[in-house]
Parts: sequence; structure tokens; C-alpha cells
Amino acid sequence: MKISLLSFGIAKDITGQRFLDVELPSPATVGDLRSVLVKQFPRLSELASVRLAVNSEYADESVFLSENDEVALIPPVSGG
Amino acid sequence: MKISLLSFGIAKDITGQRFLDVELPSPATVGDLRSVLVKQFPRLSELASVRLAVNSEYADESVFLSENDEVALIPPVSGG
Amino acid sequence: MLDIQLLTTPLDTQACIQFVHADDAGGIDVFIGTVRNATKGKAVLRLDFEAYEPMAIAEMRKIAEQALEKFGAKKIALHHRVGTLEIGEAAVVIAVSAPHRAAAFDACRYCIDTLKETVPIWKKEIFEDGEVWVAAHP
Amino acid sequence: MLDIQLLTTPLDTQACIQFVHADDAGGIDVFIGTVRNATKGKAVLRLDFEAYEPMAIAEMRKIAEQALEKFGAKKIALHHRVGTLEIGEAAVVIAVSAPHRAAAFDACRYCIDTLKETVPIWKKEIFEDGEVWVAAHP
Repeated sequence: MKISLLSFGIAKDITGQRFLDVELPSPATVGDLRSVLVKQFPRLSELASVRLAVNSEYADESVFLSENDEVALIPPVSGG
Repeated sequence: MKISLLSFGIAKDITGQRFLDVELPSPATVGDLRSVLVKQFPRLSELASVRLAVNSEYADESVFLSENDEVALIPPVSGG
Repeated sequence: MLDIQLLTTPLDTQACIQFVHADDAGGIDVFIGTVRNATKGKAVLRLDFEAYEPMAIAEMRKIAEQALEKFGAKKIALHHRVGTLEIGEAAVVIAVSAPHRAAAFDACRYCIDTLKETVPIWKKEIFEDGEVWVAAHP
Repeated sequence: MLDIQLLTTPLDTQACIQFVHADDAGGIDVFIGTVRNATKGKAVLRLDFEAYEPMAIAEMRKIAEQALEKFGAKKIALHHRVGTLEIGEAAVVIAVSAPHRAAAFDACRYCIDTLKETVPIWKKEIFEDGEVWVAAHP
């Protein structure tokens, strides 16, 4: 299935693009997606943290993804 | 000796005037003045607190007063 | 850097914020104390504030100096109003800048908490059927 | 009552204060986070903020709703800016009104502390000789 991946902040510098389509074998969890991304972009594991948000909500590793979910790579936030 | 007494807030309602001259036998402390005032204006003792300030500074009971000191009766403050 | 004022005119929050603004401060905390329309469920019409002016200013300055020193704040503006205030008007404005936000919050709170204990200013609540000096009696 | 905004234009502190003003609130606390001219002794030229906008607004709203509920605050305005900010400009303004001052301070502090942990907004510091995403690395 196809997931839309959004990258922000330093995660965008690492993936090289804001929008990226990722192909995953179905079923797949957030944890599975993380493994794929860290393998493809090893510098993600150098960050202080990387959270994943599914459809604008922080998501646990165990959450199952659906076709066309919008997943965002959230590196350490620094607003305020 | 003569002390100038200033009264504020409810203390002014009790003494009846903003400015009052008080005659005291010399030497006299802040505590002595307090005794005189409470005798003259018994309703002062109904207040939650009455502090005395000498020349714009809070003063302990043991402080000696001087002729022409300005003493203020400070009932419970409620600024802010 | 302090700006301490006792005023009979409406307080200017923006001026307080501008005073404390500094390029090396990352956080500003501002407290505004306004006149509430009720006390313990009873409607308040307005408030009268009076102050022992020279001592009030001296005590406000002491508090602000302590706050700069205790919390490492950069600048403090502390304005208090006296006279008659209508519902919703500001009685006090305190603005504090500091390098980091915790110091700004802590210093601002220290100022208002201490002001309410030591600064010789008195507030009388005017009701439909009478008036009361706040906190006078136990 | 909430006013949650993510803006590309300068923040209006006075509008935030006016929004939270209420006749039954006695205390307003306001936090303003401004761009400092240095980080760890190194001169900062300016900051670039970017946000995951729909999620940032949703998270800001969650935080403000929690603050209303946890502390009994009345109204909260929470404005964050994105884009390029110069030294001294405000990146965030949070205004909170509450019946009493402790609740206003606590709710305001809760908002900024939580915002800095959960809201998807990122800040890049631009120096003379390079740029750094703040807090990205351990």
C-alpha cells in the first residue's frame, strides 16, 4: 500500500523532500514504517527523537496504517 | 514629643482623620505608640493586622521614635 | 532596569511590555490584575484604591529589585493605579523580561505575590448597598 | 473560549489580551517568547520557523483546552508565528484569564511548557557562518 510521507525541519533536510510516497507491504504498523525509513535514511537515527504522526495525530508504533494515510516525520520540536 | 500620624484605608475611617498629631512622653518606642493608639481607638484591635511605618519604612515595636517622625498606621494592605 | 509607577490614569500594558523588551531576553511575562464584577457572588460596582504614595513606590521598587536579583530577570515594569476604577479596568500591570521563561514567570509572580503582602495600597469595594475595605477584618 | 492562531505576520499582544479580558476574571497572565540575539554566546542573525500547520493548530488547541480544564482558566489566546523572524520579534504570545491569579499563571506556564514539547513547530537559528535546527540532536 502507498503512504504519503511528510517531512519537517531537519527530517526534511535528511529525506531531501517535503512530500514522499512510500510503498509498504500490507498490513503495516507505524513501527514497520519507522524501520523502513531508518534503513532508507540512516541519519534519522542520529536525531534526539523522531515521532510519527498519522493524519495529524501522534501515533504509537503499534498503530496499523491504511492506504493513503498521511504520515509525518516529526523531529524534535522547538516552537515557542 | 510630637509625632505626626498618618492613617490610611480603614484606619483612617477609625481615627477619623488622615493627619493627626500625637503627644508622647519621651523616650517612646513604636510599641508605646501602638499602645496609646489602641487605647484611644479601640476598633484598631478588631483589624486583621495593623503595622506601623516610620518615615515610610515598616518598623518593629522596639524602634525608638524621634520628634517629628512621620508614623503611618498601615491596616491590612489590599493592592493588586 | 526598573520602571515603577503609581498612576491615577489608565495603565498602559503595551508601554510596560515595551519597557522590558530586550534583545538578549527570550521571555517576557506580564501580569494584569483587573477589577472583577463580583466578590463572593456579590456584584461590585467599582473600586476605590488609595495608597501611602512615597512608601508604596519605595516598597514596589524594593520588590522589583529583589526580583531582579533573586531570579536573574533583566527588566521590570511595575505600574499600579490609584483612585476610582471601573469593572474590567487594570489595577496593576507587571511586566518582566528574562533570558529564559522560567525566570520571567517566577519573577513576575514574586512581584505580584509580594506586592499584595507589603505594598501600602488599599482597595475599597463599592456595592449597591455599601462599601468594604478589602481584607481589613479577620 | 479559545483563540488559536498560526500566523505569518507580526503577533498582536494587545489583541490577545483583549480577547481574554472578562469582567468576571481578576487576573490575566501573558507570556511573550521573543527571538534572542544569541545562543550559547554565539550571535544569532534571525530565526526561521516552520510548522506542520493543521497538526500544530490541533495540538495548540488541545493544550489550551487542557489548560482551561486543569486550572479553571476562563479564556486563552495562543498565537504562534511562522516564517522568518528578526531579533526581538515575538514568536509566541499566550494570554490567559482566570478568576484568580494563581490559575492564570499556572495555565499560561502549562501552555508554553507543553507547546515546547508537543506542538510540531521547528526553529532554525541562522548564524553568520551557518544554520542549525534547534534541539534536533542529543
